[in-house]
Amino acid sequence: MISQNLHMFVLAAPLLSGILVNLLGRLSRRWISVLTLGSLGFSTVGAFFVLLRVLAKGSFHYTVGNWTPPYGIELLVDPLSALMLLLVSGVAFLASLSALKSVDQELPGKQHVFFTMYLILVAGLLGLVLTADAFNLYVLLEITSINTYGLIAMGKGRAPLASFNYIIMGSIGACFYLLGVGYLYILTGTLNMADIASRLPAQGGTAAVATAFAFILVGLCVKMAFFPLHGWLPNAYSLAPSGAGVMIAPLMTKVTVYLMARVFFVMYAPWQSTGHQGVHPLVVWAASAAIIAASALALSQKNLRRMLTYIIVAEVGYMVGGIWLANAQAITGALLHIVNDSLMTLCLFLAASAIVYRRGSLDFNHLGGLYRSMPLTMAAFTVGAFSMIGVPPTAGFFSKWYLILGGIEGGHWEFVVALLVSSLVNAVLFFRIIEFGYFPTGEQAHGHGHGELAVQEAPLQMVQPLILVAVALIAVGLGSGWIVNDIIRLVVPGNF
Amino acid sequence: MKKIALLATLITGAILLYSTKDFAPWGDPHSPASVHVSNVYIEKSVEQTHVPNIVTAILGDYRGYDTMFETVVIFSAGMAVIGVLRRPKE
Amino acid sequence: MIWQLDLLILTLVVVCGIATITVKDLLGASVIFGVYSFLMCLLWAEMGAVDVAFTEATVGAGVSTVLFIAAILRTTRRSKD
Amino acid sequence: MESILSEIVAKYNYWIYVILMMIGFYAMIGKRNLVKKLLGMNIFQTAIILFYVSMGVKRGGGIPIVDKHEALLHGVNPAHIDNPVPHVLMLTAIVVSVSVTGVALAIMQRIYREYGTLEEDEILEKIER
Amino acid sequence: MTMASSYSIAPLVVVLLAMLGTIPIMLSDKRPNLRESWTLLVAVGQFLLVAAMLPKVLAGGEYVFTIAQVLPGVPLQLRVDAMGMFFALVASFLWIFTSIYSIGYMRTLEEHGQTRYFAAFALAISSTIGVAFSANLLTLYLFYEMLSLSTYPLVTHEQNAEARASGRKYLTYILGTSIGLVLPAMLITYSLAGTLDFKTGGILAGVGSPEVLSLLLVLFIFGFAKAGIMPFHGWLPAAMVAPTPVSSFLHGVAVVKVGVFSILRIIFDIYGPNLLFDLNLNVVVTTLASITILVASLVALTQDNLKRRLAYSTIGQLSYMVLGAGMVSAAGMMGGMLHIVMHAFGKITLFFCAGAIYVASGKKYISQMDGLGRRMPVTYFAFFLGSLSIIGMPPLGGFISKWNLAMGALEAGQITLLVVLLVSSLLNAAYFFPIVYRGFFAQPAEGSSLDEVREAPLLVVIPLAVTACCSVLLFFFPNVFIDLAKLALGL
Amino acid sequence: MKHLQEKAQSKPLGESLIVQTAVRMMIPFIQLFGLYVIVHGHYSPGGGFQGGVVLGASFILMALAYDLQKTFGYISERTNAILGSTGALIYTGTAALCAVLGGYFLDYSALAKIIPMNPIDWRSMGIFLVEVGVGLAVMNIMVSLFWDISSGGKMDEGL
Repeated sequence: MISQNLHMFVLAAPLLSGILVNLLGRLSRRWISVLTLGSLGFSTVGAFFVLLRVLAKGSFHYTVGNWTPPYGIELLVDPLSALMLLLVSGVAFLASLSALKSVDQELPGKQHVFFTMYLILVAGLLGLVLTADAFNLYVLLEITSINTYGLIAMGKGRAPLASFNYIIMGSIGACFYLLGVGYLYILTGTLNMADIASRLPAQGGTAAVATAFAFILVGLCVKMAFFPLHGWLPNAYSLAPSGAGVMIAPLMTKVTVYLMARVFFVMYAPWQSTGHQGVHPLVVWAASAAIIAASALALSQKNLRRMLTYIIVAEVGYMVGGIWLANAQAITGALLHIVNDSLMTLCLFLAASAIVYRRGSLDFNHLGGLYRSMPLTMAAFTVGAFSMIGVPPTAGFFSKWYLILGGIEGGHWEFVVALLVSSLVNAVLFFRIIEFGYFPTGEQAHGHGHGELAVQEAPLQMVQPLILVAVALIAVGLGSGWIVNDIIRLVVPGNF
Repeated sequence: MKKIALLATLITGAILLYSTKDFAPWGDPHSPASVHVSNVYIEKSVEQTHVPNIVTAILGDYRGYDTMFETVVIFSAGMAVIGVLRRPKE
Repeated sequence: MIWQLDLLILTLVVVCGIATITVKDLLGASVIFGVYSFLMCLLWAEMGAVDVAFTEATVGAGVSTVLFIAAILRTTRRSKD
Repeated sequence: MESILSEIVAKYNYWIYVILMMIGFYAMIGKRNLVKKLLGMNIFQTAIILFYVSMGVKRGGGIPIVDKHEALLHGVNPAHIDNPVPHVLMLTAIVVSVSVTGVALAIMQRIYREYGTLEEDEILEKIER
Repeated sequence: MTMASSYSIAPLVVVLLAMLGTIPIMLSDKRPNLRESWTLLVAVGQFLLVAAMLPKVLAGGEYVFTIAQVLPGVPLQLRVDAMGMFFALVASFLWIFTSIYSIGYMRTLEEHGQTRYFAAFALAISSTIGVAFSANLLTLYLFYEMLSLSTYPLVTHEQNAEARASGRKYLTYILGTSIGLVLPAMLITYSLAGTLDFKTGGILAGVGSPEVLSLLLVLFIFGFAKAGIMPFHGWLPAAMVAPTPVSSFLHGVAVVKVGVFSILRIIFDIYGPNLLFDLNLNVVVTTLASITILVASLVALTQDNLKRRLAYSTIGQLSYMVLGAGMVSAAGMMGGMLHIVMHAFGKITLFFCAGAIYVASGKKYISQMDGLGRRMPVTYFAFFLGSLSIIGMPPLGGFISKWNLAMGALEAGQITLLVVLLVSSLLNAAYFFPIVYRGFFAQPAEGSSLDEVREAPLLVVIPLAVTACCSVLLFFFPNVFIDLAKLALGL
Repeated sequence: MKHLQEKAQSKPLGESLIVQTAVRMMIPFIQLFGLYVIVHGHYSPGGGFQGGVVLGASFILMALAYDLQKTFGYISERTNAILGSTGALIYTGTAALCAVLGGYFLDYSALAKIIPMNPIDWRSMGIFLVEVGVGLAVMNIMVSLFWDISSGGKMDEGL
């Protein structure tokens, strides 16, 4: 029974300990780190075993409360969701190591509130990964959003304003999604995704179904900051406290993309394949435009974290385009990219957080001589940057490979070009940073050497996860053949 | 800006309204929404949970998972407001 | 279900909705929003959704409005649009 | 013309919901005042709730509370009870909406503390300065 | 032909040796002697390991090692075949002398950041060997990129504004072309052929239309910008801001040859000479190469900065190798391959000499070097030998490769190419001899005194003397390389 | 408009004897009603949310009629936080407990292993249990929301 419920414990651990952090965390600072690391560590290990079990015994359906599926809320544990489970909990675990340190510095006296929200956010993300119920998805989406609003607004200066804009945009997205679900419900009478999918083809190609999907997908696009709807993201992510940024930035958009893939595979594609004209080429074009535009915007930034947020927007374009190309290669690429991009973003944001911890700022002109003063951080940053650019054997190369192959296969050359252009732009962006870090700035460079710039690495607790992620990036890159063959290929639906 | 907003609003509204033409007539007891899952709740919930208020039965049990997260949403909101607004005591 | 009543409330709801977003005084707008919520709650009660109506009465017309008013009193009631 | 009219009459609830939704949506994206945006958000959400509640209505249906003993003995005819599922969903949605409103109002106060105004354009002006 | 290929971890060890060598080098930051011992140890060890694999390869065998199966049909795989061995032997052998030279050079000039320098150097050589031992295009691409990135700190070693600008230019060219041209070309190749393995005779025969294949070839040739085919040569003169050992080894041997080597791999093992010939693509290759040879030689004439002149000379010489491959005649291809070795030894000598002159006198410009040869006879004599080899005079190694190239041109019946070879050899002579002449016979300019100039330190002079001697020896004993080239070309 | 606002801020809201007396008399009834709504949620409209909000509203009303300090006398900031967390913990804990006891997540009938009872009755009981949790959480969070928003986080007088 334990093994059958294991994924629920993976979810419940951060949820319960999140609430406990609020109770006990105010008593002592020690409880916070014990509970946070303990629960997330447990979740990571648990998720790993869930993945092993799914790979060994196949995917399974789980109904909360022991009701038969359309009546109770169904959860789906398949290789992909198990992988995402591991990804979310693992990333959250690593991020929390760094967050524990930076929150002490940035938000003294509010640690317990911060980590309550942090853990509940993780639980919400884990729930999103598992759910197979359209309305449950909405509730969980709101959980993650509301905690994100709170976490971001805890930042300084303009952060509340950014968070407010995020609330407005996020609410629009959520409302659209809810409307779409309502339309589907009125047409089919059920909220279970698989059940909806089985009853939709009977509806035929009515305008109502199309509208429902349009609203669901637009809603998700707002939440994932797909290009023309991305306005809220750069400010929100760059102004958040660094402890929140390290977790939100890698996970939020990626999980939403995963949800879009779920909606696409489970509900949209079966309906669409019953003979209605698809909008696929349109979305792929939009994704290509998104990639190019976001890359161009990233070029004009003067702050490391802001630059990274625009790259996130571009990466969302990668994944959306990959999914909507709707051939096996591209979908493989998109799903692999979800994993890779989370890790890359985590790596870069952890590095940014470590730099902020020591330097206090991420403006480009404050980055001088970083390779000298924070060698380990910058080494890991470099690995993350290479992965973003797509240099083998880091992970980023391989997902890009599949995406481009998918683009070639689907005949969408604009997507191929967009990906290549964005790789080039990323190369420019990151080498600019590397150059800033490598060359000392004015006052640091006296004469020839700059030996006086002492090594001043961030605390071990921030560097450790960074090194781990950097290693993971290379390991995932080398193991991408395995991930694709044994996990992702299993979940790409057969009709692609 | 306002014109664009108005335009977007009108388009959204028009799409939503146009698609209502495919819905079953309002109040139809035989619409898909009324015959697929919900009727089973109505017929079976008392038997299965001994709760006469069907809404409570669904809320607390059939879709209790939703409700759990709903509680957590409220809880998070409280935390968020404390985190955003409250000033820590000296 | 009395459709005349239904129609009346629906009309009022729309009027209140428009008033809420057009009134320049934020406090006034919040109060009108409270009325709007209350009318909504009537409407739903009349549609048979008693639980929803009850919740809306306590949450929408009650706590939400109070929170709005509290926030406006802490900030400003001035609005340009 | 007549068909459109009958369509309107048959679905006037949907009409009203769409109108309310448009009001709310417009306020969210068109208005510059933060409180107005939030009021718009609430109107949007109530519009959706109205939509959901409308879909649960059955002609000749009653409220979804039954007599326990009666139900256990004779069963219930679903046609006589309104669809309870949308009600359940909307309870959740209402709670979500008030939570978001609460958080937004708190954040709004922080913004006011920072900039001394709730008008978006004035805030942007202050940021640029 | 039959090849005994054996699964062995040896190639990985060779590649990893230098890569892991960076760790002790970094750790002994504060103890220069220890650090440099590590460097030398790794260099010698690497050469011995490579040499140990030589007999089996000469006997027609191969070593194979798969690191990971990363893409369907495309593993990360190392394979030591004749062609890879050919290149690895040169590179690892010359690294030993470069290390010695570096130690002398860096110590004499008291450069900063020496630890970083040696670490990056080790990484670069590791990537070079990786390129040589790659079993497929993806693996080659991986090490190619690694090489680009690990040489960045070397190019920008000075860390001043000029270095920054050059570094930027370097990366723009190298990364821009590899991401913008090679990557899509590789993807198209994969989607056409379903594999990226290097196979004698090519993998592209029978797939794709001639137009696509032509486009692909152009993408590849320009994409491997390290080979300096014009117009993607601009990075090489810019990269000359690097310390001289870097220029000599990386921009005389490793980096540029990696570019050429990659192009040769493409021509021999992806396209295959036959396909190239059938599609008339060899004309494309030879034309591009000829233009580069002539233009680069002409530009070299105008350069006053010694290192820049050598850089342009390198650009021209690199295209000889591509030209040879493009001739698709046995002797031509053989000449192209051999020129890799001959040019490597010749050019590294010249660069070493330029560095020695700078160390001893601080002079960078040819016009300031009048009469310097009499103060530094060993250096100048080595320079003379090196330039003779590059020009292609007997009894130096360069003659063998040029002779083969000329034979190849005749064999292919392309008299134009023969003319190009002859003209460019004359130009080579024209830009090298004045340097030697002025060094020995011209009088120093008024007001400048050369009295205090002495021969550079021993650690600098010995390597250049050795490489110069090697150039001579290669004329008499080129057999190992000829055998390897024959094996690689399947002759 | 400006001086209206100043006036509103200078004088605490509704500080009048009539209001205060009326509120003082109403509050017990409101709270009783709130409890009734929670407990009677099985049989009539209402449940944890509605009851919780009503209970919270009683404190809000008190804070409006008097000031925040008065409410702290009934429910301190600390108690509020603890109760709120406890409420959420009751729900999630029950859910997890069901799974720990060998049932599915949120399968209340698994609780029969602790107190043997008819599984169907346990479902009814479980619903009650979580409603109480919801009620507690909602009440305290509503109060806390009002405290923070009406005092700008300072927890002083309030409006």
